[in-house]
Amino acid sequence: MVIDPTLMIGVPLFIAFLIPVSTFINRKFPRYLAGGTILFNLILSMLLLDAALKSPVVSYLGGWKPPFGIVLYAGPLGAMLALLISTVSILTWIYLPEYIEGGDKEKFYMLYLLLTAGATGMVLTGDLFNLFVFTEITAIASFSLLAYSKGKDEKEAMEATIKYMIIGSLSSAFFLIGIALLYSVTGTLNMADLSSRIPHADPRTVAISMMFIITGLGVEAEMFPLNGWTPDAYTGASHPVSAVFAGIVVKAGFYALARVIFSIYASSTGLGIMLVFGIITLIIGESAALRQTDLKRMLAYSSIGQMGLIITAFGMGTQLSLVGGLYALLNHAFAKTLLFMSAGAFILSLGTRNIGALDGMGKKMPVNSILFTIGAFSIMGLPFFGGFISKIVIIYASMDAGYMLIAILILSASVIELVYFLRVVQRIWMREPGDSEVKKASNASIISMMVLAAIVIVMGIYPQAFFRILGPAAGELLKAIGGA
Amino acid sequence: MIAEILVLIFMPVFVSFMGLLFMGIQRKITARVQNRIGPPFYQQFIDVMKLFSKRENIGHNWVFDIGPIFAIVGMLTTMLFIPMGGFRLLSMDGDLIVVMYLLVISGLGMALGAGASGNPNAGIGVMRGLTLMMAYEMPFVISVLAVMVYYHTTSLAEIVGMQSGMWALIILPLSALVADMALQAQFGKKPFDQPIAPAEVATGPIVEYGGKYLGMLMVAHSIGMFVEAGLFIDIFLGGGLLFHQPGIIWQVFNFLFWVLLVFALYTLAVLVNAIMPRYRIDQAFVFYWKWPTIIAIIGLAYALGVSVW
Amino acid sequence: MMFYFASAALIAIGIYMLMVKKNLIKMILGLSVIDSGVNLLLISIGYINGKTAPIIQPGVSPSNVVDPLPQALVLTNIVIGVSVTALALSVVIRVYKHYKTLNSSEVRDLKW
Amino acid sequence: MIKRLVSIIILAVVITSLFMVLSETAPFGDDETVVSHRYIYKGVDETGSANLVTAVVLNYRGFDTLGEVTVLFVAATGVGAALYTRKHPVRKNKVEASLIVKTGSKLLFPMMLLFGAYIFVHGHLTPGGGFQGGAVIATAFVFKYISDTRYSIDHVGFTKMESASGMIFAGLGIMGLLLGGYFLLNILPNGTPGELISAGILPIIYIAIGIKVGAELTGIIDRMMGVEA
Amino acid sequence: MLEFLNPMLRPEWMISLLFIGALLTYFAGKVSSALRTTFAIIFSVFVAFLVFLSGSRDVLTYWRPSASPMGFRFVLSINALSWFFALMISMVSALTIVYSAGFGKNTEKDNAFYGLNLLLMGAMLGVVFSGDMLSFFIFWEIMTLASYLLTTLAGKRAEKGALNYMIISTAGAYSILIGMTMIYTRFGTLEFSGLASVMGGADPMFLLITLSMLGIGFAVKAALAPFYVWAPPAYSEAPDSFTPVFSGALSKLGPYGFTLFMYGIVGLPALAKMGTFRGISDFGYIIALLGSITAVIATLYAIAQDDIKKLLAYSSISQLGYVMMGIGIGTSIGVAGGLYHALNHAIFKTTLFMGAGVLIYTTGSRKLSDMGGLGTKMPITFLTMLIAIFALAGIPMTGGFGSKWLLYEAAIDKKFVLIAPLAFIASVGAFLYSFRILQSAFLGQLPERLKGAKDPSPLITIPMLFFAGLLVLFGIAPGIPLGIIASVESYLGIPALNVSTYSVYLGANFGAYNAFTVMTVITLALLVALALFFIAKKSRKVGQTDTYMAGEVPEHHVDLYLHYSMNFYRPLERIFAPYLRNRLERLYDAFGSGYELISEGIRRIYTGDVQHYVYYVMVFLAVMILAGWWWL
Repeated sequence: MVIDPTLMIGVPLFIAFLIPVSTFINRKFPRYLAGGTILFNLILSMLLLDAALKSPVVSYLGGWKPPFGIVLYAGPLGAMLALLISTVSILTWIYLPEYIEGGDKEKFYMLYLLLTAGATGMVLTGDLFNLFVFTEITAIASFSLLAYSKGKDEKEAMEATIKYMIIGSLSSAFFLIGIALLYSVTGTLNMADLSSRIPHADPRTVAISMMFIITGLGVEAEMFPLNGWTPDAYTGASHPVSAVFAGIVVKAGFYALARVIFSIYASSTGLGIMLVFGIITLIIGESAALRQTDLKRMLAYSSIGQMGLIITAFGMGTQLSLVGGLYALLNHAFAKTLLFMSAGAFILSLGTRNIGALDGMGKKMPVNSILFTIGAFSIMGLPFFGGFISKIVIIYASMDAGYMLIAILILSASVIELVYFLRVVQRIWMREPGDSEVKKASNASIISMMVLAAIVIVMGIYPQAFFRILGPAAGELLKAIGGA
Repeated sequence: MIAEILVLIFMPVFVSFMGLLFMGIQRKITARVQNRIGPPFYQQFIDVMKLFSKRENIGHNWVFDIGPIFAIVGMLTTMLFIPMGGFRLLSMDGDLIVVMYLLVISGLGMALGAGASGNPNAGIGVMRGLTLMMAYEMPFVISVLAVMVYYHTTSLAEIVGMQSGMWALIILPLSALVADMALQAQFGKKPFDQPIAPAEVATGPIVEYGGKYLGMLMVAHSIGMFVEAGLFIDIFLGGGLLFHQPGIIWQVFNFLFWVLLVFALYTLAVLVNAIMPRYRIDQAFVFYWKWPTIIAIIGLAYALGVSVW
Repeated sequence: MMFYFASAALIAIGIYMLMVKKNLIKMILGLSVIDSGVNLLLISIGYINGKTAPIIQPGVSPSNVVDPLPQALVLTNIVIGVSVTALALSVVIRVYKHYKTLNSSEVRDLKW
Repeated sequence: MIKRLVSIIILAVVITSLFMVLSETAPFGDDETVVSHRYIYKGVDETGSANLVTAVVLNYRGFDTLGEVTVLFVAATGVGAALYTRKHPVRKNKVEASLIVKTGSKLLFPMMLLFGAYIFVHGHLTPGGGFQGGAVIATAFVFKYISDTRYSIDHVGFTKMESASGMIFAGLGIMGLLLGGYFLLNILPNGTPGELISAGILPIIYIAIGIKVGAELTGIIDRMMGVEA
Repeated sequence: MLEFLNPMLRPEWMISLLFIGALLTYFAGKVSSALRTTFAIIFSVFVAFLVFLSGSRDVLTYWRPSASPMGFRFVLSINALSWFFALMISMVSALTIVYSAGFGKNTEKDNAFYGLNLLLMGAMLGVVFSGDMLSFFIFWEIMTLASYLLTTLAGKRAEKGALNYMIISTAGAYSILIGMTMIYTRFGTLEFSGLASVMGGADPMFLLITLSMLGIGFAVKAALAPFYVWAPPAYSEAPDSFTPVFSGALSKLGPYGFTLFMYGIVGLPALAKMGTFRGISDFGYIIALLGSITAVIATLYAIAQDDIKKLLAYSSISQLGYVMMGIGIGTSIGVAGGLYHALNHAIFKTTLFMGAGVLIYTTGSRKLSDMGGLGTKMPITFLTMLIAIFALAGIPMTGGFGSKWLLYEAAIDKKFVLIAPLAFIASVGAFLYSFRILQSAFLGQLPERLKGAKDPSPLITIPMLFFAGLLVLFGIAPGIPLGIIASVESYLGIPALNVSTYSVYLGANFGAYNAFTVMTVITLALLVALALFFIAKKSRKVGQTDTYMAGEVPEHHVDLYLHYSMNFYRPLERIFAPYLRNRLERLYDAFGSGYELISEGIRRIYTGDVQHYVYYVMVFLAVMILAGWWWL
């Protein structure tokens, strides 16, 4: 069967439409359908990555050559991110059943499948308006998943959803204005075609449209002033949903932003904005996390901080910084998902999100605590874990590009990060546990967490495997900007 | 070579003999100052003989026995490394810093023994002794440093050699003054005899010692007197080298002059001891770390400024 | 020219509603106003003076037909607008059920 | 008060910049761009559908519309998930519709359904298409809701229709891939433009979309009606 | 005859052996505790033996990772300097593992303990053997992580100490990273050998910045003046059997870093270009000054401590101050003194902490005032700690004196009139607080509950005796260690010290110190004293409570007030109290809580009201558009 990126989106949509009917046949059917499709996606993305490493796989929708039809462009970067998305999605799928209570499960699985499909679409598409449509699919799917929580924490979920929706749809409106401006000046919607026409277009319109699009996509990529919704969304969502948020939605949103700035506008002002606001996001994210008492909110701020780090790394615009940024992106996706999952397991058995209740969990839930510690150590950037390699590469890149102040800020931010993570880890391992009995996490969730932990450790010990993919991936992004 | 070894063997005997003699004379002088007759000058010999011939000596444990042994070992070794008058004994193999650290051994021995005796008075005495040691080391080190910096050498023999023309006392008077103040505490004379204050801590560390232990400590103390005074003389008073002609006779004369200087220094300290009351230990500490240190620093600065090269 | 002005005004009104009005439903209405403004903007970009709708009937020649692409985009955007507003309103129903108020400054349990 | 002033100032900045950029660079109604040039001149014979917008919506940029349908589908499911209540929502509409409305709805309901069907069947010929047709059908059902207080749609049937039409659209796409090598390729012959059976799979897709949109919008309205605040 | 070991003498062999050993020990622990302990001992002693055998032959191994973005290769090298430090580290950690095996309590934590110990040993060897800066930094981070995890094993009491340690040492490690990247971006190469030739040419300002950045990282590890805040709580709260390695071996990597970068890579001439003061580089002088100031401050703190581990912690900070003083003074005597003192400190500090561990194990409490009179009951521990304290105080009978003597010679030769007195006062202070341990723990009255105290199992006493023996050996023949140090100095490009087995000849106008004559004189004097002792009658042993109490007879065993060790140096404390009010700790805490306030403010940005978020978005857009408008 030919390896075609469109399959990765077409088949999940087809199955998604099938799911509502399937519940009438058998209660359990939606779960296995969704799981099966994501597995299919995973395998396909692996094949796609191999193919993409040799030469980018392009498929024209409806048979029309660009710029007339929509084109799906699976370069090394796109394929790698598709693989990342399907891996995180399949692992969260395994982790899922224990944490969604009430409601009709088939709707959850449908939304979950569509979220994955939407994110994969965002990552693979080569057409600007198509990118907008897929951003919308992912956004609305994440709205509904966020609103899905039932039971006692429905109140927070609903509040988080309404906030996220208002900011999200405002940002999509700006994104569309940007596209309209671009269309009015260049006349096409295909990304490659756009990047060739923009230099001849009127610079002022291009600049204004870039500002609109950056605002639109910046909300999705958690840049500083635009990430008001993030802490509430992560705290309000149920545990697997916040894991998927950190792992997939934000990553795809950021990729869209990077793709727009790097391959369409190829503008140094865009990079400058990313650099400046990346650093601000990093500092604000880490500092805000320092004073949190709610575990998930702390992880939310930490993910804002980490996204800030990734944005800064991309903002520097050299090949080395991009490789560092991508490595940080991979590491953050896996480690943060692991952290949210293990935090979910803690909160489920403890019943409260308060960090104070975590005392002495090392003895009561040893496996889960070990996994949480691995995730925390990797985010902090301690040796033997992925974060360490990405930190070194980013610091080398920033010093190479002459941004010494940025390097110092990144390092001080990671020291702050070390403080609040170690406070929690030490509370887990070094304190005496209370006497209340604790429900053990189910085997399925432990397996998925272990796989994530294994990936993170492999990223720390054997980084060459990942560098082999990241090198060409960073090269692909830089092609348009003519970077180093 | 044989002469050297003979000198090495007899020197300790001679020094301890003279030490006991001087202590006896000093007791006579203090008595006279306090308008009383005082014991005969050979009293010390009688005491030592009595102590060594005691039939039964009280001891606690093996650490208690090590105390006096270490005291004597420390004093003997230190003595051999100090050039005495003409005789340069072993000072070629160990310089001033070695001597200052060897001095510590006897103090350590006494402290160990006192500690092992289990008597709280001894413990307090040791604490006072050590605090006092830290007190007087500060000015003493700075003044000695001035000399070392001035002559740019740390070897005692060379310092003595370089002073043949002019005594360091004349070149660096301030440092000599401070060193003499420190000497007062090294001898353990009032106003700095807190460690063995009879009234407060019942003669401090040596409260449990009797019989042969006390005898050995007295011998060690007498050698110690010679060592500390000798050190001062070698550094500041040209090592007692009055006559520079070669020949054994002149060497003997020099040595006698050196012994005379020791006696003079010791008398000075005893005279001060006779009239001064005793400081509290923290007063002593503050005393040593205030004025003597400042004077020593001025002396050091002077030495630095005027140093030969 | 007048249409650009109209779409800019619509977007301005929408954003103004969002920034000033406290009530959540009014905010969602503001969002749909912005959406319609954007749609108008898209259409007016595609409009060519003096040309008719892009339906090729026997009487209409391809030369005087308006650019169909923005209209396709608008079609998609309208549906997105509808679905987002529908979902937002249903969430607002649930928010009202819990908070008994729709004032955005009261609906802030998750803060700091 | 300051808040209003500040927001007006911000707005002024944003909108005037937007307006000045637009009026400067894109003079109203200049001639068409390269891409749309091809749609206009070669659109009809390439896709076979007279309505160029439908050609663009379904054929050239069919993928967008597939995404589009998914968005609506997700929204319907989302509303269902958000407003989910254990027991089936029973309607407590107190206001009794007047006689005119009742009889009017009995008469007009089938007409509106027919009109909706007409719109999405002729999607590729006359203006309008799947989405507009579906909306008309939804209004028909709303009309029914208003008139008859106890009426509620048959959920199982609607979900089946929805899924069936969705699967047709996606299925066509996949078949296009299997047979012609490109996703959503127009496998059937274009036929003569203007005819009812023309423009290959476009009418089929539009019919599927029409049914799907009609069912979903009605579903959303039904769930919203069912829930009391 | 050990040729079959030759292939194993390569650095990567030793480090990987230890890392694998760590894993094996951890999992073996799950099976049986005996297996785990034997594994730990075998691995550590074997590698220590390998390190000993490897000698200072220059061995270099290269390894280029396949697809690394920065295109460099990892280098591991054994040279004279790294061999000297590796010897020290492996000896201390191997014997400490043997020592901790002696305690034999088997809890889940022990598996982690032994595993992490081996990992730490491997990481330390890695740091010392690394030939290029990146592997240096990676091993440095692994070492920090392993030591942090080991500190956390001590349970709740170590929580604050471990957190502070991790934060400050990671900050230090990051400043090293910045220093290294500056060098990498300027010179393009990471390998020490390549850098050594190029670094000399760099302009002084660049050198100053890089060296100070690296210096901060090393100063943190060496607990130099402003950065020692983490050391006392970390050393004292860490598990008892880990502290010997923590302060004995781990702290030596600070001085290693300084020596490597100041003399190994930058080299004396380049250092001199940065301005000289009386013949040595300014940079070196500042470090020497800092070292001596740290020595004095830490000594004054140590005198006032009642908790034995805190006292020893402060004492190791002051001794490290000495080492840094030596290394700071760039002359051949100074560096030799510094390195020799590092070796001595590694040995006697490890013995002291081991002894402290035994004391805590037997008496069950860390307070010096709770112990007493154990000298007779635990002779071996008493003897080894006595010798270690002799070395600490620098008494000529042990090796400790040699290094102190060299330091003074160096200071006086260069006429540093500020450093020499400070050093001397610190050494006298050292004697004071070390005697405090002897007095309160071993001498004085034996409390009732400690009647049963006796010497611990041989597994514990053998390492202590080995170290004590080593100290006495160095006392007699300082030539052995100084010989190695001379070869290190010639490797570093500093004029080497000419050393004979028993004495060091420093040059014309220097003093001399012939250890052989000193020792012979001491033994002769000992014979004379013993003879004098045995002439008189034998002494009758009497119980300790039977003491002169000014006539008052003590009732039945009232040991509360008889054992004088509570507030041992009360007068001194009263004098120094106003100056020692932990100003530095309060400064760090103030900085910490200050930042907490800022982050409290930042947290408030997320007010929770949707309208505010819309505002933020609109303001961002407006600012961007204005920027966009002007920019183009």
